[in-house]
Amino acid sequence: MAEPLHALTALGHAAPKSLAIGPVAISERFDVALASLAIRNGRDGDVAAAAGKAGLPLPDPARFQAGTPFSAFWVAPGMWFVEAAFETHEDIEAALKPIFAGAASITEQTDAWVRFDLGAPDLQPLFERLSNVDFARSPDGFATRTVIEHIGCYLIRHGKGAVTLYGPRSSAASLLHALEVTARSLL
Amino acid sequence: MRYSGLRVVVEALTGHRGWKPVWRDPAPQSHYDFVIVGGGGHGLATAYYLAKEFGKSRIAVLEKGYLGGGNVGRNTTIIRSNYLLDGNEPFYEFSLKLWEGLEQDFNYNAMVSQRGIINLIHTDAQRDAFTRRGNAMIMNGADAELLDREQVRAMYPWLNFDNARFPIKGALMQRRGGTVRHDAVAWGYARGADMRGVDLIQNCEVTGMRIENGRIVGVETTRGFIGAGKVGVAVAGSSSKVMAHAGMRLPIESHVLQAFVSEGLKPFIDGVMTFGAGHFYVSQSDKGGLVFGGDIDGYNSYAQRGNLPVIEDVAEGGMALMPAIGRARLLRTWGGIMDMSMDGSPIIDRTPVDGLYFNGGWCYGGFKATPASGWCFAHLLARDEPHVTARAYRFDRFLKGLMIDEKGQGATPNLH
Amino acid sequence: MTQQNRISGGQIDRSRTLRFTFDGVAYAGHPGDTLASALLANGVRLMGRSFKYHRPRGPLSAGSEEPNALVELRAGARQEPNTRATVAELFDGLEARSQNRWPSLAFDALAINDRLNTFFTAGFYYKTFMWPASFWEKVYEPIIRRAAGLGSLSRQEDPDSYDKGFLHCDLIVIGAGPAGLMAALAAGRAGARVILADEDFRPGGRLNAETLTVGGKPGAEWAAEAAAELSAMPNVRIMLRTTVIGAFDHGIYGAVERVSDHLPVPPEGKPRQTLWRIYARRALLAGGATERPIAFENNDRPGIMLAGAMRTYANRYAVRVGESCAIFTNNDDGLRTATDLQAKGVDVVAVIDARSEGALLPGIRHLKGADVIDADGRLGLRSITIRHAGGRTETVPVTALGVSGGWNPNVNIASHHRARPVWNEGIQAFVPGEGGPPGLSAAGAAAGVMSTHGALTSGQQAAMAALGDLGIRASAGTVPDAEDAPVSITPKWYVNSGKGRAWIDPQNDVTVKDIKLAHKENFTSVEHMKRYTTLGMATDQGKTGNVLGLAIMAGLTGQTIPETGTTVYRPPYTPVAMGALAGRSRGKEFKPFRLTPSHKWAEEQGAVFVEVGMWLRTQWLPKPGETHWRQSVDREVLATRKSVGICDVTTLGKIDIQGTDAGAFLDRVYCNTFSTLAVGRCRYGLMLREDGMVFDDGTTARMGENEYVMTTTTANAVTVFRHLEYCRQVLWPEMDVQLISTTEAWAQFSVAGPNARRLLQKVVDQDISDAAFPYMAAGSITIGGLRARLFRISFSGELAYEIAVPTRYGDALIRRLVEEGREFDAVVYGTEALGVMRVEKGHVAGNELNGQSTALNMGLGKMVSKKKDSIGMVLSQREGMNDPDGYRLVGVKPVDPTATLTAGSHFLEIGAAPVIANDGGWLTSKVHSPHLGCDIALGYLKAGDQKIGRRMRAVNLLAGTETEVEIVSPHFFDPEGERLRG
Amino acid sequence: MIIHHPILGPRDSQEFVYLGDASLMNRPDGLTAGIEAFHDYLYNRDNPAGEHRELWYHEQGDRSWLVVTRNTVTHEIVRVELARDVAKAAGRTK
Repeated sequence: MAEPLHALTALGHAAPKSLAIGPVAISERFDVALASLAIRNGRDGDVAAAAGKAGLPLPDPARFQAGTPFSAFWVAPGMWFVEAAFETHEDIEAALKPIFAGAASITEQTDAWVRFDLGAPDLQPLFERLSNVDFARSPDGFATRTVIEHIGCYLIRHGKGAVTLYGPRSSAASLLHALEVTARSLL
Repeated sequence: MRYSGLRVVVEALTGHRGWKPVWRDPAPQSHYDFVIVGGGGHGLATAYYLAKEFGKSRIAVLEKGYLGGGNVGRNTTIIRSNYLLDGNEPFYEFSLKLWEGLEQDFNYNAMVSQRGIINLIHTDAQRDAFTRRGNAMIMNGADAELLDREQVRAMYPWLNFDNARFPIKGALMQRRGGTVRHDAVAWGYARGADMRGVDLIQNCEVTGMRIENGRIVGVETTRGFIGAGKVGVAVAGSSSKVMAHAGMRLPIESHVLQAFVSEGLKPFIDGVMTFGAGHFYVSQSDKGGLVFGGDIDGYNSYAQRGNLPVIEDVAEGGMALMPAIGRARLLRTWGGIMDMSMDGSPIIDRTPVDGLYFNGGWCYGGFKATPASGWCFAHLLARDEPHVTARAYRFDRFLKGLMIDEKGQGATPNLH
Repeated sequence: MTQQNRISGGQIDRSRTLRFTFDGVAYAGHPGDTLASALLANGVRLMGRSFKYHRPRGPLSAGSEEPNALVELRAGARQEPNTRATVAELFDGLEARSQNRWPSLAFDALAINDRLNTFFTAGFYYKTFMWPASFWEKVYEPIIRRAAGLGSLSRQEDPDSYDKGFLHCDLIVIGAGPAGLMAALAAGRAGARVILADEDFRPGGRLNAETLTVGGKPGAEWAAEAAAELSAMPNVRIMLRTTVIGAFDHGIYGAVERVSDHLPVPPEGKPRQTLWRIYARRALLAGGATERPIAFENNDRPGIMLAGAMRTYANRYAVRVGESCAIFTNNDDGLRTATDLQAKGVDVVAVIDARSEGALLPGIRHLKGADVIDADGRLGLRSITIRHAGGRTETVPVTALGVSGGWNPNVNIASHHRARPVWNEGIQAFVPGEGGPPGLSAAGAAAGVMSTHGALTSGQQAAMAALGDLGIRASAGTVPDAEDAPVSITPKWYVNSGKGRAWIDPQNDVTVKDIKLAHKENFTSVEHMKRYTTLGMATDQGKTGNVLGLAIMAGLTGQTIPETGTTVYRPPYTPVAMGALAGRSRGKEFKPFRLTPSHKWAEEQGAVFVEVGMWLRTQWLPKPGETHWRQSVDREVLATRKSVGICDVTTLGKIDIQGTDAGAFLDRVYCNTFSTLAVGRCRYGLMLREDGMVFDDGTTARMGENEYVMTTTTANAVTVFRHLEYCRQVLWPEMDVQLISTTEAWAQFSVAGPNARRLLQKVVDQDISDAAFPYMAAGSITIGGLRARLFRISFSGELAYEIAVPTRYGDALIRRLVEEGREFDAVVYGTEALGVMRVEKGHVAGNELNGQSTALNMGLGKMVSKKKDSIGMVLSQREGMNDPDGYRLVGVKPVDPTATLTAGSHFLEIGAAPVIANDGGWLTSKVHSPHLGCDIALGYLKAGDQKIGRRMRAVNLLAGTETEVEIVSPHFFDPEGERLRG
Repeated sequence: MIIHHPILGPRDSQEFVYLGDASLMNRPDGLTAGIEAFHDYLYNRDNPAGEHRELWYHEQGDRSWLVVTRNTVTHEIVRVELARDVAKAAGRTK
């Protein structure tokens, strides 16, 4: 059997990138596996039951819910993105499919996205320059799709100082550039 | 009264006492041979040519507001005949030829200025498409040239050649393209029509159509019933509203198109330019304002005003193409109602109602078409047969699968 | 130069001196000054020239309504045309130049136009310059264009950056004058989320310009304290230097914050300006009012300005406009200027009061029922001529004249939804009317409430009412004491005094005469008047002049002013820098980049990249010694056909389609059938629009019973996905189908050529022999245990596969393929070679999928199944789309193999003239085929299927070239497809 | 404009893609309806000046297709529904 292939981050490095601009810390996350989970028609009950058994949260619309080993956030009616540790769940699709046994459509999404975790005492000044989300009035655990400098992203607000962004992997560099430039303009 | 440089001098030296009204304000008569609904560019041109070229009389133009108050008074003033498809190019070339003799024809200086239009090329596929188009233009008797990057740079060295997200690779140029002082077009046609006895009736909105056994006999208006032998409707964005009086549904949606003008600036852009990697086109008026526009807002609207996203999108295109305009200021935005058709091309045709004729679906190409639209509509009204250059502009082309779709977008009006 | 016109008091910081130049002359001013106030302090009244007549001009106002004092600010790439000196904050080292004059501001050659003014009346150009026809472009227009315009652009890239942002609030208060401050206080104290925006750099509005007291203290002091209390509230955001430019739908307001315009250059990393999109649940317009002049002969002399502005310069900026001044007014507010100036020790020579009734000002020469009928002093006011009540005229030497014709509420933003303002007889002005932006109300002078106390009260009440709508209770605080004088005004629009010119729109040089001419020529509708005379079309959009113009027209037509009506108010409220509207989307950041998984590797190889939508794709990879792109592309093609080539095809759209109805769903969206496709197999699919035109194409693989993977073209990935969502949600809502894009989740490479299998076999863990993995097979495999996907599909006509791994492994996979491919001399090829091979094979792509073509045009008519319903099936049967002599896809070869072809050339029969009647179609795509050793092309040719073997001409009239060609089958290469099945 | 998404609340219309008249939902069955019916369905519009039911797609959101009832003269939005629900209620099935 051939040698395993080595992985590269969305920014094109062997290791994820972290940087701090004034109070804003931006760190690329490379260790999270992601899959979409969509309920098959009429299988809501089965999916809820299976999820409950597996300890997999299925949060309400526009919400993120943490759990172990699975966390999840809502992306569309009847559809969630499920997170798990990459180390243990690299093939997250294979891990989820047996749980739902045909009641849900499962698709690997891990590498469709670049993930940045942002930290600062208050991220409001940053996000009011990046996105039309009403960040100040959003509750913790708020998860939404939003546009940042023409780039469609998922924004999860863990707290006023902690945000997870998922952006299209191919635009990782452009997205980071937008975050950096804006963070610098606040110095 | 005939206008001329001499007349201006004589009037100047005699205290401008001799100037006469450019048009009368007649009260509507009870019956006309021809009633044109819509006192915009197309309606006024139709009346003018009906009287002048087709020798007709007893003509009225009914305008719900003021003459030239529609899209002819709120556009980006561009004229060109750089179309691709057989159904369009001969018509628009006919229009451009009419523009070229218009001012002498109606004795009014509309400032027809053929300073050239270039459509920028940013990809090889665009070059292929523009080559196809340029050849079609020449075969139709129009002029076209393909410019390379350096030829474009020689014309406009301050375009973004060195730091562009989408590089400029050349351009399709039509030297005979240019701009016209839009209001003057309406006024020139109105004055010319009035001089030939056409009644121009303002503040007269059509509120209904009287149709008896399949034939139109007149229109109900806010100024009473007006009988008519033939009724021609040329109301652009209001097409669906007016034709609904005749029980017709049209292959048309009304959308808002915004346009913009900057503060007056010393000469910056000589001709007309369109950006090929975003929604932005621009020219500079004789007063010095940069006149520019972009895409329609994209939703059905009769509001004659638009929203921020399109304003920003247009500015982004402008800055991407011309980074030197960052400190030029946007002075005014406005919006007009576009009669967006299902294939992006117009309709000049009879209707199922005898004596009722329709002219519309101009999308946002209506201004450049004004002379030919008026001529061809007058031809149809006067002779009951389409003008040779407008034969394809039929209602039934959608049923027959003969769409004239320049952009290849299909039945999605907001994408044309 | 000394600041000889600087007087006592004011809100300027005398402890610091700022140096600046105007037209190269050095002056000094203080923080708190505007360019205009500092120039006036230095005795400079002449600041600009008018547009048409090049008349010498000084400032008319002290605010953003300024039509005259426009300058070019800053130098080099930061040169900024048409900046209003009246709002340009002074900073140390400021450079400004006057504009629209040559050779100098004091002596301007084009002032000759003023001498010839009798010829240059409104619209004269519509009546002349017509003969000979060719002279317009050649002679007249170039002269006009050179003369036109005001300031000039540097023609260099704007070096400053601009930003955008988004804000949310319960209430936005537009204007921080007494009404706005009081409203913000009420709302802020009630805990509402408030934004208070003002275009000025100092809160307070008119309070900064008046000597009035509020709550017993100077108005400016009260304003400062109110602002301080507000800034201490976490729920209130005060935005100074911020102009609300427009009211858009559903409570969205645009605002431009001038972050750095008061500084020499923006601080590192900071934008020059920020465009804010403000989402406001309610809005309050407290934008105050703008004074209007009274028109009289030569009322545009430098030194003549609005009385309120003169008061502003004295009270706020500690500047007297001239040593001796006079006031011309038709209302009490004008009198306030006289008393304030006198209190400041300025010599007030006379107050000319158009009203005959009313009390006289003590200690001032107050002339009742008098008019100013003329003014003298070309470069600066020297004297005015007064016509006394009795008719006697008197010439009085003065260097400054303040004129007040009353105040117009700033109704612009309340009218941005095309609402028409309504006439208020009491204040002789328009106030906001019905039909304005929902959720927006007005208070203070903007609503026609002209007294300070009225403004404070109405501001508080309006805020409480707005919050009431939102269920937020605000308690009525005490309204501080302030003057509450009623408005006393007698309408006066212009002074009729014979032949001279009286200016209404000073920048565009529109005079009373022009209005009269427009009336004479029946341009009497207010819109016709505007367009014919250009009234209100200057950079100030007629903020001071429009009402005069339509009042005068009303007088001529005998209509009332409200009957005459106004023109439409449009955004922006004041002009906005294009840069601010564009924000960061400029240059390379115009649109985001999308990079392929092999981008890093390709960069290392010195690949040439090409923009494909937002993607950057490898176009070709030059090898050392290759000097022309054709060498690289030919090599890539030949090596692939000879052995094996690798290409990154990740950009093709990938859509995961699952659900028990997935197969049936595909049957509806593709014109051919997919439900019958076996698991582990893939098939080429053709997707139509409902109008029967070809929408998109690609291969779709069945990965499991209820699982398909669709591929789309790169260009249509997004629109196809949108279309599929439409079909599943809107058209067939009961279908069990789930969709998710996986375009970026998988790095996908094409491996093509006779040795493709041998190369891949070295890489993958499974047996992929033809028996185990035949043509059109698809499935999951592994690479060193890593999950991967393999599709045996070919775009090139070669034995070919597409192999996919999770994107993070894409870089490693291409390196692996290159490494393992050495023994086969494998090449990596780019989009050019890809294009060559697909044309050689006769596959349609972007240039053929032009949205104007049917399956029949492409020779794929048989793919449209009539046995099932699918999008576009029915309308594809319309007669016009089934013309037997319509366009058909053909191959094209030059008869002379050395001849070149050009895509976009048109087909003509031999000997046929190049006219549209003879047009046979066109060449859609052209490539050079190293395999065939000549240019080849695809084309759409009328009745092309009947013309195979025929000789025609491919004509490119743009280049004046033509090539004799042979019409051949589009399948130049291995038409039987033996190689790809091999 | 602001569209009040039935699930997500107020969202800037810039996040949406506009399609057109909601009557596009009433697609005829291709096996029974002919060219005439499809022609009227695809090409002809009421295009009213006033209330208009129209389809918007939340592309930069949850990918829901919505039926928005909006006044084309004032732009006032009076109702927003999930297109899928409307389609089901209208009896559209597989």
